[in-house]
Amino acid sequence: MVKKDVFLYPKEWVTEEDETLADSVRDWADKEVMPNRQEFDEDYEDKLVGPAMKKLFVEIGLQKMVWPEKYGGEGLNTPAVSSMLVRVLEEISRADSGIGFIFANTFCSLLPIILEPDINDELCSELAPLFCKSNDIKTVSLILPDFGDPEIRTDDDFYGLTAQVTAELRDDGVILNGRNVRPINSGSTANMFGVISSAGDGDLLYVLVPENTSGIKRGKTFFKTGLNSDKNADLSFDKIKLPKKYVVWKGSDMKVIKEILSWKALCDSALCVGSIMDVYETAKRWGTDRVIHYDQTLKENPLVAAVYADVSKDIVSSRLLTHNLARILAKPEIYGESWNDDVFSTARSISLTVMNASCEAINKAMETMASEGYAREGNIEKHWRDVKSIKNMIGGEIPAKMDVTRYFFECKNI
Amino acid sequence: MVKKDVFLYPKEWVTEEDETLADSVRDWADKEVMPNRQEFDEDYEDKLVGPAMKKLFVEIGLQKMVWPEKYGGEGLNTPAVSSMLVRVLEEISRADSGIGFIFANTFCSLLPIILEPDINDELCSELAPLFCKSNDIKTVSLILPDFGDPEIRTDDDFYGLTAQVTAELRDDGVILNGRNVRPINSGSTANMFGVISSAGDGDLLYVLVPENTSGIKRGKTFFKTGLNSDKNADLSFDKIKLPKKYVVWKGSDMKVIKEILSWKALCDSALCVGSIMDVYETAKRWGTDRVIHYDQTLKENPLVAAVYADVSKDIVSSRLLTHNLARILAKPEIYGESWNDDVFSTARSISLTVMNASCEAINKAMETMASEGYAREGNIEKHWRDVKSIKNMIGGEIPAKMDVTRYFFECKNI
Amino acid sequence: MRTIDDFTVPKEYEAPIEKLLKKIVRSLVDKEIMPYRRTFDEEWRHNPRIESFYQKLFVDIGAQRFLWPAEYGGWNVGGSNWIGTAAYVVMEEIARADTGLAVAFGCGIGWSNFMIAFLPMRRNERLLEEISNLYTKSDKPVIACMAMTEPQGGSDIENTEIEHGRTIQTTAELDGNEWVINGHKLWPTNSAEADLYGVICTTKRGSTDDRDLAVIMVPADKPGVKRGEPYHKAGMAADLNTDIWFDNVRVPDYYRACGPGEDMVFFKSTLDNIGVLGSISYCVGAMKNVYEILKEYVSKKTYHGRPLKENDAIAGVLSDITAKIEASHLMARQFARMIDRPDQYGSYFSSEIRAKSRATKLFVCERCNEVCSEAMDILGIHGYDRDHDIEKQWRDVKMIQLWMGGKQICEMETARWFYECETL
Amino acid sequence: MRTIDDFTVPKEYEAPIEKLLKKIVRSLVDKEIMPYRRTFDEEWRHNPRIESFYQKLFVDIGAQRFLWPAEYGGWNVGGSNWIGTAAYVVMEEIARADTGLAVAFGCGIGWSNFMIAFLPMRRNERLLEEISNLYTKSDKPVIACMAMTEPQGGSDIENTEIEHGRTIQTTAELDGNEWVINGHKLWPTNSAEADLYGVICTTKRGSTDDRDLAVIMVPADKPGVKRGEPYHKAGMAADLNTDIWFDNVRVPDYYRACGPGEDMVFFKSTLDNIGVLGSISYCVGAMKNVYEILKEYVSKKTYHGRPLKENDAIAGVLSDITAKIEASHLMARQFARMIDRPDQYGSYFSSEIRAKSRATKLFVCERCNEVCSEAMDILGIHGYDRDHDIEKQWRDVKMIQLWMGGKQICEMETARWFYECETL
Repeated sequence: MVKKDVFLYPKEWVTEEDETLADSVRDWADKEVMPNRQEFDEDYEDKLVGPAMKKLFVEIGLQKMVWPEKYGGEGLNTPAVSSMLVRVLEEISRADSGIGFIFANTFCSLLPIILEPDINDELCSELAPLFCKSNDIKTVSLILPDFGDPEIRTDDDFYGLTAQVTAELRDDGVILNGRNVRPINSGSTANMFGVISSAGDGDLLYVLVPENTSGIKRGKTFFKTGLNSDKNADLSFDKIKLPKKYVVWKGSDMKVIKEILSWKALCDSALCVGSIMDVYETAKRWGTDRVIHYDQTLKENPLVAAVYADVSKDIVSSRLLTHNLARILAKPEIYGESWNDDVFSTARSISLTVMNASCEAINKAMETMASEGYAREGNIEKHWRDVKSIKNMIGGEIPAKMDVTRYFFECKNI
Repeated sequence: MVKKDVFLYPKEWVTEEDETLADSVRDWADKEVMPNRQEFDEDYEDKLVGPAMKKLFVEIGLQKMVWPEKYGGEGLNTPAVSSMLVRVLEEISRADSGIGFIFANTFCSLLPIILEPDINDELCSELAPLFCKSNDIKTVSLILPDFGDPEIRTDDDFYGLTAQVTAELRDDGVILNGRNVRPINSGSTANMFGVISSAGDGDLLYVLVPENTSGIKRGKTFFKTGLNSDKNADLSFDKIKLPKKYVVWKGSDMKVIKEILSWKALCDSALCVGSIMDVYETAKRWGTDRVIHYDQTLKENPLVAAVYADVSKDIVSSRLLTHNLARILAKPEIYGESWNDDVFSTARSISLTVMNASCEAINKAMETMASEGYAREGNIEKHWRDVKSIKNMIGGEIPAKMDVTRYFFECKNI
Repeated sequence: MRTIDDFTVPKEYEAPIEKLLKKIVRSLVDKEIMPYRRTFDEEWRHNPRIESFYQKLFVDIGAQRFLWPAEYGGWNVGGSNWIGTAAYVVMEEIARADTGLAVAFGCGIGWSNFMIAFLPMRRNERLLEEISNLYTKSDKPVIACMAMTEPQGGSDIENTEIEHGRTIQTTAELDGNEWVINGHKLWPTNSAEADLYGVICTTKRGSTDDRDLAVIMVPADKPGVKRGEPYHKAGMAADLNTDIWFDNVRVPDYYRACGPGEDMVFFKSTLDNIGVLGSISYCVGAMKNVYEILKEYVSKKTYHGRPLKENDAIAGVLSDITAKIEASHLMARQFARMIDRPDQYGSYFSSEIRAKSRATKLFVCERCNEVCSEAMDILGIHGYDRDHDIEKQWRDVKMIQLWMGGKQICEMETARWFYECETL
Repeated sequence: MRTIDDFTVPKEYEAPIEKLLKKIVRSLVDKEIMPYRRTFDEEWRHNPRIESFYQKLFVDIGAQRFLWPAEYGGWNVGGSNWIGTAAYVVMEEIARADTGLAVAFGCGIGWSNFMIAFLPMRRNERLLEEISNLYTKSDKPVIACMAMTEPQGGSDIENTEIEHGRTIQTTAELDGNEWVINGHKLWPTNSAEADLYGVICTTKRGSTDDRDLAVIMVPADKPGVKRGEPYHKAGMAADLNTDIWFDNVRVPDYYRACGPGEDMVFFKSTLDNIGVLGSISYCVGAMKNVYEILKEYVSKKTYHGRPLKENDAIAGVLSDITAKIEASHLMARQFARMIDRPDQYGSYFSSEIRAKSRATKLFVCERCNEVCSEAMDILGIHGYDRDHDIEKQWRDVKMIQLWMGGKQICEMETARWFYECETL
């Protein structure tokens, strides 16, 4: 097994507690996922994923940690949680990115109510028990703006993208509407939905929607490229009605969306890093055991070694960049708030760089393994599918690129 | 002018003194180079480069700074100098990478005698006055192993590369021999040469060679792609004889070579970052002033904006990675010594990543400027040539890649 | 409206029945495969729809009679000077729907018959007659499989120029008038369902003499042939790969394809000519399919209130994709032509054709991976669902790059010829 | 030993005199340019060697009589159905030595005569006769220049499908039987040394009516024509670019090339056909030169005690380079063929040919930049010195990608046709 610091990272920024937690997540992964992870992909009956997740979410207690202490959580609800988050997601993703993806998006969806200094006391006191006291897995499904569809809506709500849900604010509450709504994660299973919706007057809303709200319909879990531990499905919101307290945020300045996306960029990057570190382990084992030309160890072949260099470079950079982003988010007093344009653009930039480098690294590692790179049993192709899926869930490469340029080149219309 | 922190970097690691020095280098660049930098490239008679360099090296005093205090320097000769180095090289390279390249390689050549804790007192006391008391520019030319040439030597001295110079150690000194020797920098002008040579018995030597040693012949300054403030020429060493004290290091463990290359990786990366930050400024100005489609600002065109996103991403990552490498070198107690294989491979990895990203960023920025990207007056094509030249001086991309893989994949023969 | 037929076809290279072939195959796959291909991934152990497709294509349309010499009941297309182009076109059309099916088709009917019948060497009439009858007289699909890769050695077996069969572990010993075969092969296309194996083996382990390499035909129903369960892969579920073990399998001596020395030529040609022609046709077929799906998506979905394709940045990606398809298609068509016309381009056994075939595979596979990946990225959060089939093509085509020794052997073969390298 | 002639030539597309042309031009450049090209960069203000080369190529060998109709003293190659291929071959050979010279040649004799003489529209006999005499009767090189780009507007002028000349600031007003021209152009090839300018101007500023675009011939010695000093560039020093100002320049009314509407067709064809054919030929010529230089270097210099080319990792890069050259060359030859045979591929004024020409330029330029860059990286610390000429090609070829509206317009033209975009 690869030592956790073969690829250097700024250890000064990671606390001992962070490392201890990461170690226990690594133990969990080795015990609960690694032995049969090839089967996680087709675990349609949830015989493997659910029990493993439960150990991580409930027993190790990830889902409780990020809630404020006063509401029963463990108080890791400050920006400084970022480095812990990275180490933990690295370790989860090493074994199964899909599980990490569910946790990451759940965390990002809850951010606007749990993160210091802007704690939403009303919702925390209502919702914290659900996550902190339950013995079941609790997740939130994130619903972001998407490309428009002429048969539904094509409004320009978020820099050219269209909110998938519309909101009507009334005195006594809010009414949400949407069909063919595509969540980022957990459409089939989530206990709550974090929904960006459009009020139609230029304002956007971020609404937390409990699963039992009447009028929500979930589609069939669909087959997808990767992240298969996450069960996703399209949704429809048919005039669902919620009390006003669930409207976490309303505004035209995109603040909450940018905050969520900055943190999501961190989580996505960490997931990618975890994946490629495992790919590195597998490729190294293969390159060491495999013999070509009768007596040459595969990894000693210069052409293969050149490919390994590309893989290594991508991991070195991706890991460092991800930990830097964690630091940037951890220290708003030095680097600014997560929703500030410079931090938001930097976060989007880093996540794009890390995702692309990760896709490339896995792609190349596969190429040194011949058909084994393509077989499920080779344990590489799953990462290849998972990381590509994480990249897809950024919501289109071009919109993400525009988020980068908008700040650095001070553009107004892109 | 771009603010120095438009592209975020870990400010916590850069001291106020570092920033102050960087600010004065920026002033120098704005005053001494920027107004006529297009002419620096063809300044064959040294009417511009020399005077500007003198201000930087002597008046601002860069060449004195890195020497130990007790020998007349300013005592910035600890590993912690790395962040200052990065900020200073960024600022120099923004104006002219060639000048930064000379300083960087001079510093790297001197490292083995000046850097705490391994100060070479004998040579420091002899050489420090030359650099600290002189009113002239003082530089060292670095001579590293290269590909072999069947007409000269093809021995495998440094992981497949061949030392360009051979050394014969005698009781009374050392004799160096070499023809068609290609230095990394300053072959025409250096006051001293830092030479990796082969003793033929498996040992390599690092020898500092004063320019006035008899038997040294300099070839004609040759034309090259970029870095034209640096005047380079091939050399021959015809049985030159030196006292033993100039043999700074001898061994078979490559320690000093790796130390030099790790620091050179840092300097090269910082130079690239300085260049691309200036390219960013220029491209942004162009994209803001230029109008297409009658009334569209160029930068608001989505296709151009997508290219700008790639440029921005490359700068975001390159700068962060470079500052991380500075930190890794600054803190051997956390990350290990610069010649350790993990640090050496990480340094080579980061410099390759940064160089490639920088070449790519400039290449793409050029593509948004049509013919202006290609004209000298556009102030972009010089960076394009300079950065590509810096990459060439890494000594071949494949050998550099092998340096990365050797550690991460534990290879023995590549 | 522009369609996949608007990529440039070199008119001078068109095969006489090319348009007709295209039409027949396209209409078959549009009906039989397109509506169902999304389910193939879950049916990787057994897929009844594929069997029905084979029946239609191989038997009803008659593809398995296509190549054979007329004297053995075939249509003699294998002997025409447009066989390369015709085969290319058919495989590209199938690959548009499913590259796994295309390779199963290509390997299933392509190599064995074509090679034995038409290679300009000793014609093994007795074997030819037996095999041709198998194909031309059967009313069931006949599936062949070329078994080369072994558990160790990377691409050593495919690396004939350097290894000359030295690392082959599967042995053939002559015992009277029978070959006795022992060994373990894995991964070949159709391995889990073939009726007939062409087994690459050695008559002398460790030998670097080309004459010791043997290609021996082994019917799947011979005693001692054992095969494993299909592998579970990233994609390309329609091609069933598995392990095959040969445990003292006995076949008549004339089941050796051509004989000492010539078997090596046969084997090389399988890789350099047919193998590459197939690989690039699958890539181009998949890319063209990606183009048509993508075009529909970018014409419908909106960004800034207008169709995606009207956004300059997205159009930029679309055009890079297009240029890559155009280039790959032209390069592929040129290669098919070079197979068709040895009078113009030299024997297809030459080191030149080998090098160029590998350069072509190297280049086209790489572009194909890029095209599928870039297209997937355009789709955003819909890129990873089965509904758009682009993710399917992305998963499927990676395999093409990896097989036949993968990317590295393409690089070595190319460099060896163009730079006269001697030790790669 | 393999040479640059071993890249695949589609035999079916070879021009009748192709081999002869290649031989003549190659021997001329090997003698006149190759030994001296390293000095061109420092001679960017004035280069006497180029003048002598022009004299030999244009006059002594007769290249400037090559294209013209026989009735005007030319050799009528412009009217043959292999003009595209022949022109391609000549330009590729010159570009192998120096792309700057190749573009100076291509623009110098290529566009004006070919267009006016052979476009299937109103033939402007009076102008044709005058210009043809200029070329066929002169014993000095005659250099033409197409002046299109202006200080503002990016690639708007080249973006004819969207802008229809709307942004052109250079005006032509009819005053009696004379055109009066006013405006400022910059950057065109040969601008600092041309004898004859083809000026893209508008008869009505801001108009989007194609009929208001005019191509008017302006001899350089007319009063009111003023030009600047040559630009100092990253490379391509042999092509002298500068500013040209037209200050109430008067020419006879029949100096307008073809007339309203037809001038736009003429202009588009200059870009889509000749411009692209030239651009890709220069790229391929440069790449082939990189191949031959690189091959020598990697055969000589050593790594791990053996020639660089015997190191698998370096061979991997060599083969990527090779595959890119092979692909680019084939794509280029196909495009030349499409110019030669409108009977097979449709009129070269069609939107299809425009789109495909841009896709080809986009693709080939990109590969060319990569090839030069990768080759330079292999050379290590020798990559950046003038001695190996690869750094020269690297610097030079970037220009090809940037001109004629650059990369973006290629992307837009490609996407527009293949995806039916309407507003790009």
